[in-house]
Amino acid sequence: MKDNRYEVIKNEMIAPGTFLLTIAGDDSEIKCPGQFINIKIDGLYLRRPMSICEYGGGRMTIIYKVVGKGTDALSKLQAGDSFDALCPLGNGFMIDDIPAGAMLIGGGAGAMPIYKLARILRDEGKDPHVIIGFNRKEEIFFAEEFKNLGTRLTVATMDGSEGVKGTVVDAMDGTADYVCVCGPDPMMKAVAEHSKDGQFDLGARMACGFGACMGCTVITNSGPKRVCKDGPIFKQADIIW
Amino acid sequence: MKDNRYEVIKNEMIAPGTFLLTIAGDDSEIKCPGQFINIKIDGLYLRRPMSICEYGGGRMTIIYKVVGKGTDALSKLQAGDSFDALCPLGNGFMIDDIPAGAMLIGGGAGAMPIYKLARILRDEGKDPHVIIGFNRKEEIFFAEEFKNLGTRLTVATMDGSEGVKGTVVDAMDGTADYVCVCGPDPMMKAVAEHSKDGQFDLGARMACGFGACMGCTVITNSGPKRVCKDGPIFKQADIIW
Amino acid sequence: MSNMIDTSVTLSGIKLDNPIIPASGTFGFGKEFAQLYDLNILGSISFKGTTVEARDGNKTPRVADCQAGMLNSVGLQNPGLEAVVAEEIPQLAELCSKPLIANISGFSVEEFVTCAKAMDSSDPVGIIEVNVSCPNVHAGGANFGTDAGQTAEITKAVKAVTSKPVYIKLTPNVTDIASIAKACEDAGADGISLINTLLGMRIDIKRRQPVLANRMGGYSGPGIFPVAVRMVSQVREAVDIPIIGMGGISSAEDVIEMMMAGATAVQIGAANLVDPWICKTIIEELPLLMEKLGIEKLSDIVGIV
Amino acid sequence: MSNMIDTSVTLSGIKLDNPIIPASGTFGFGKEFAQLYDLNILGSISFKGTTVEARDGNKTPRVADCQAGMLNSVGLQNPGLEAVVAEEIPQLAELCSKPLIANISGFSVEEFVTCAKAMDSSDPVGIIEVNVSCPNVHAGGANFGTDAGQTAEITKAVKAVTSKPVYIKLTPNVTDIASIAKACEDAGADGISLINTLLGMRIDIKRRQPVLANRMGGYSGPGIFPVAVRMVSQVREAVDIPIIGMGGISSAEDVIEMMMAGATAVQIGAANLVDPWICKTIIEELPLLMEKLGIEKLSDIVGIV
Ligand SMILES: Cc1cc2nc3c(=O)[nH]c(=O)nc-3n(C[C@H](O)[C@H](O)[C@H](O)COP(=O)(O)OP(=O)(O)OC[C@H]3O[C@@H](n4cnc5c(N)ncnc54)[C@H](O)[C@@H]3O)c2cc1C
Ligand SMILES: Cc1cc2nc3c(=O)[nH]c(=O)nc-3n(C[C@H](O)[C@H](O)[C@H](O)COP(=O)(O)OP(=O)(O)OC[C@H]3O[C@@H](n4cnc5c(N)ncnc54)[C@H](O)[C@@H]3O)c2cc1C
Ligand SMILES: Cc1cc2nc3c(=O)[nH]c(=O)nc-3n(C[C@H](O)[C@H](O)[C@H](O)COP(=O)(O)O)c2cc1C
Ligand SMILES: Cc1cc2nc3c(=O)[nH]c(=O)nc-3n(C[C@H](O)[C@H](O)[C@H](O)COP(=O)(O)O)c2cc1C
Ligand code: FES
Ligand code: FES
Repeated sequence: MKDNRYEVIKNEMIAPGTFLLTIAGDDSEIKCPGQFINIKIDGLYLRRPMSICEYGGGRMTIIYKVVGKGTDALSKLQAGDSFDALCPLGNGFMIDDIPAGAMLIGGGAGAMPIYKLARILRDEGKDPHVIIGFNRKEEIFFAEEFKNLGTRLTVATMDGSEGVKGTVVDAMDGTADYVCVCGPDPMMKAVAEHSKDGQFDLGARMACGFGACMGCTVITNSGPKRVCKDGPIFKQADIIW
Repeated sequence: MKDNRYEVIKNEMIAPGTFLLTIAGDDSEIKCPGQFINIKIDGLYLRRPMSICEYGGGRMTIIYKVVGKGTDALSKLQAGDSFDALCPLGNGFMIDDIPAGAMLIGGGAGAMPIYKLARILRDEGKDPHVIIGFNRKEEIFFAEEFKNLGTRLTVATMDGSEGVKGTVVDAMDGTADYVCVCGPDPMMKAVAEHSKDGQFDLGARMACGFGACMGCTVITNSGPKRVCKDGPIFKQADIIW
Repeated sequence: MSNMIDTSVTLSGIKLDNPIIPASGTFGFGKEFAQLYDLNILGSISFKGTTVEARDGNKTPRVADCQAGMLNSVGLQNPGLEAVVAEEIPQLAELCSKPLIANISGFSVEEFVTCAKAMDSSDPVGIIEVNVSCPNVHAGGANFGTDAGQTAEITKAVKAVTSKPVYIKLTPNVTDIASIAKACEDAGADGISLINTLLGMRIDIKRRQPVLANRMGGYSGPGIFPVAVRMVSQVREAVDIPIIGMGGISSAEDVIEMMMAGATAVQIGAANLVDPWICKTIIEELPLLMEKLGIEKLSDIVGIV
Repeated sequence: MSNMIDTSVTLSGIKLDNPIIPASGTFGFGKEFAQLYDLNILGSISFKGTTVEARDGNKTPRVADCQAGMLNSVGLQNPGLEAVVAEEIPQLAELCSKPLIANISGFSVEEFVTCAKAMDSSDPVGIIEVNVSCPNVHAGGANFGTDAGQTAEITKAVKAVTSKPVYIKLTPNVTDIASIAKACEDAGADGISLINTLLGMRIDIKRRQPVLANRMGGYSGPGIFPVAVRMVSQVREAVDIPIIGMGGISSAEDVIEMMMAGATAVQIGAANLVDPWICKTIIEELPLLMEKLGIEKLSDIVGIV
């Protein structure tokens, strides 16, 4: 973990209320998708955690939804502006544990770490099956990029305006052997009911983001864990839903 | 009083720790020297009051000394930056009351409203005598401008490195009939002991600056007064030293 | 903006167009603000705390900045009851025709009673707000408001001399705000105003002396908001009479939050001093925010959390 | 920087190189910070509040932002006395060889005593810091620390089982902090730590529920600094034992101010969470600031205002 300064390269709305932020700065310590950064925003006391979607070559992308003061302030950043962030935080996906043919499942804005993960697994020849779910067609983003990955891709929309009608679970079509999942809590829980094993990106309200405050504790089968430091990626067997 | 936005044109150090700030923005309501503005500085709660030195044509100058967080933040402003300020506040010098030949006395950074006042009185043909006092030669600023006014000018320095050695009172050379004074409290008190009548620019710690909070009260011979709203210029006869 | 948005609230039978009330001590007697906007847009006005005798207040400096707010030790400077009733209230009534809130203070129970009597017969006064955050000179100078018994005693004494609604304004510098509020209710109070300022102190490290001549002073502004919300919520659970909530409110969002915590109306204090148009801005933004949050009738959200 | 600058301070005979101590609950058991800087630069460390039994803490969300600070309702999550003494303290002692401050909590006097005994026999522990801001389960759940008698009782009980200096950590949510501090001194306390968090609350106005699952929580950060300075100053006047001051400290200037108010040493809490290098930065800046302010020996300024 370092406290780095990041310069905004691009900050564009990619779906209603959802932004893609491209920043330049130190990404040298990032190890794998699922890690996150904790952003200092002027005028707010606590930092705001955001998953790292893409990284490499001194550039990172973040995809965020505007839900309150902090994300609203983020949405006003312009190219050339800069901010401090602690980077990287948390443990990402345990890539070596992921078997070939695993399902990578993402829901809504939270889907993004899946993209980078899919690329890595593809490059390792592990041929993952990607499932992404959205409410409706207009909310889908990064669809082109996902398609261009060349891996098996299923899109689900709640209203059926694109791909399978329904949730990602409907798109799973039965019980999966191994899943890697990012998305809202209820979605992850539903996926877990249809998978034998896997890794899940748990959400939590955080203060420090680096393990000092016990603000983000989740009770697991191996006792209380800090989502920020011991996660945010947890093994299915450890999670108590 | 309006809440205006001002753009920084220039912000330069003119003596050690003393800055001259030139800003562009609404100066239409300013009536006379001695009035002030109350500046909103990012990250600080209360505004910071500053006397208006020069004004006219949509430009104003402020001269300030760095003494704490607010003035330190001001000193970092660069051309093109902008800030909000309430403008104008307070009653300036009562110009009609000032007789010909009055002494205009300024001490240190506080001297500046005197400059504009001298120009106005000169233009009205009231031939004022300007006395400005500093600790030492290096601290004198605006000396050229004062000289160019073409009015009678006496400079005093404590160490005698320029002009009369001593305080402005030493430069007064006896008792004055009428004075207009800006400067530190002890200096003003000393001047008052050597003048029959006059107007004084009283200092005070302020919160609102426009008469709402009773934060800046001074007890005068006509009862408690708000320095910000009833002053900051008070008549000598009213002041209890 | 939909026509159906209703920002009105009712305090002890007095209907306010909206819940926004400038807080005592931060709005003088309205004169300065009347030059900036029409005071009749306000729900009401709580004017400067009035005492029987005229007071010059404490030594200066008596205001100071602190990052998330300010300190003050103004010390109840006011022209005294007679002048307030004879001059200030009539002048304020010219500027604002709403029922006003008379904020009164005293250094003995008798002084509170004297003030309340005078306010009772002043027509423009709709509500009497009793500021109990004063030292009781007859009891060694301890603060009335930190003692439930003394607060109840003042409440009873004031209620006995007026038929107007009496709101007791509580100090937050206590262990158990709920029990003090309950004591007021039991003693007949019509409502509770809270919070007054938190006792605070700052030091000028260069001069090595307190920033306030009075050493300590009242801390107000955004930094006290979480404490104010908590106390309003605690008092809401303890009493059935209406609450006027305040402490650090600076936006329409803050107003909604304070009302959800349990306030029927709110007061805006220190924020007036840094942004003299803040009450007007909030009044304009409230209906828009209500629409966004799906609130049709503002009074519906009082204490829903 | 002049060689003559002396930042050392002494707490009950224990000399610290400087007065900077991370506050309990914001520094865990040091592991995370040891990866960022050498913990031996610190004056000492007050580690996570320890209870007899292991605790999972409160429901989440249990942290929240509020403009000038944060709320927490972590609820004393810790692995329990046995694990702390057997594992955490030895590990921390590897990372930091200074005498440590053991922050202990309990829900009955007996629990405090059990913790104190164990800490008494743990070599790395230099000072026992007794956090009395806990509900007393034997007395209807009211907070120990809001009652001078109960606080004194805990003080006496703990003093009876340890020869190490005992510092009582007070809650600020009281009417009269000075009298509670005095009760501790009279009961034999070696020092006072203050302040713990102010009780606060925030509401999520979109979801219409409190931001914390626990409804209310402890408010810390810059917004509580003026209250902390005031209480340290009040306690300084009331007692002769040393004070560890805390509450919102975020800079070397804040440290000086807290010490001028009466603190012999200080703790840094929430600031560690937003800037994990803050203690190191302050320790580096202190001597420079001392030079600027003409302070040669830091301990000279304790309580000078
Ligand atoms: C490890 C981690 C990674 C994250 N990655 C992303 C990401 O890639 N993209 C993204 O859009 N968001 C992400 N989030 C969530 C993001 O941090 C929050 O949305 C953000 O902090 C909200 O800040 P705000 O000031 O805008 O909202 P606030 O004003 O603080 O709150 C607005 C609303 O959002 C809710 N909220 C606040 N924080 C959280 C949270 N942590 N989780 C759930 N709800 C919350 C509040 O209850 C409230 O209703 C991540 C969170 C974590 C812990
Ligand atoms: C009507 C008026 C006009 C003013 N005009 C000017 C001007 O033209 N140029 C100028 O340099 N200053 C002027 N001042 C003073 C100026 O407002 C203060 O220096 C400034 O507010 C300090 O802010 P700060 O945050 O830098 O200092 P702080 O961090 O607030 O304080 C730093 C130090 O300055 C002292 N201080 C703070 N405010 C004042 C004050 N109002 N008066 C005296 N001492 C204070 C404090 O006690 C402390 O020791 C004026 C003040 C008033 C009331
Ligand atoms: C300068 C100033 C003067 C005040 N004077 C009074 C007063 O006379 N009577 C009173 O009951 N409260 C007084 N207060 C307290 C406020 O009315 C209010 O309760 C408190 O400031 C909290 O609200 P705020 O954070 O919005 O300012 C005063 C506050 C300030 C800042
Ligand atoms: C997340 C968090 C956890 C805390 N846990 C404890 C604790 O276990 N024991 C304790 O005595 N104080 C605890 N505190 C209080 C701090 O030690 C400190 O007294 C308080 O936060 C004020 O200081 P600050 O404003 O610098 O944070 C905690 C504070 C925070 C923010
Ligand atoms: S957020 Fe502080 S421990 Fe996880
Ligand atoms: S500063 Fe508020 S009345 Fe003068």
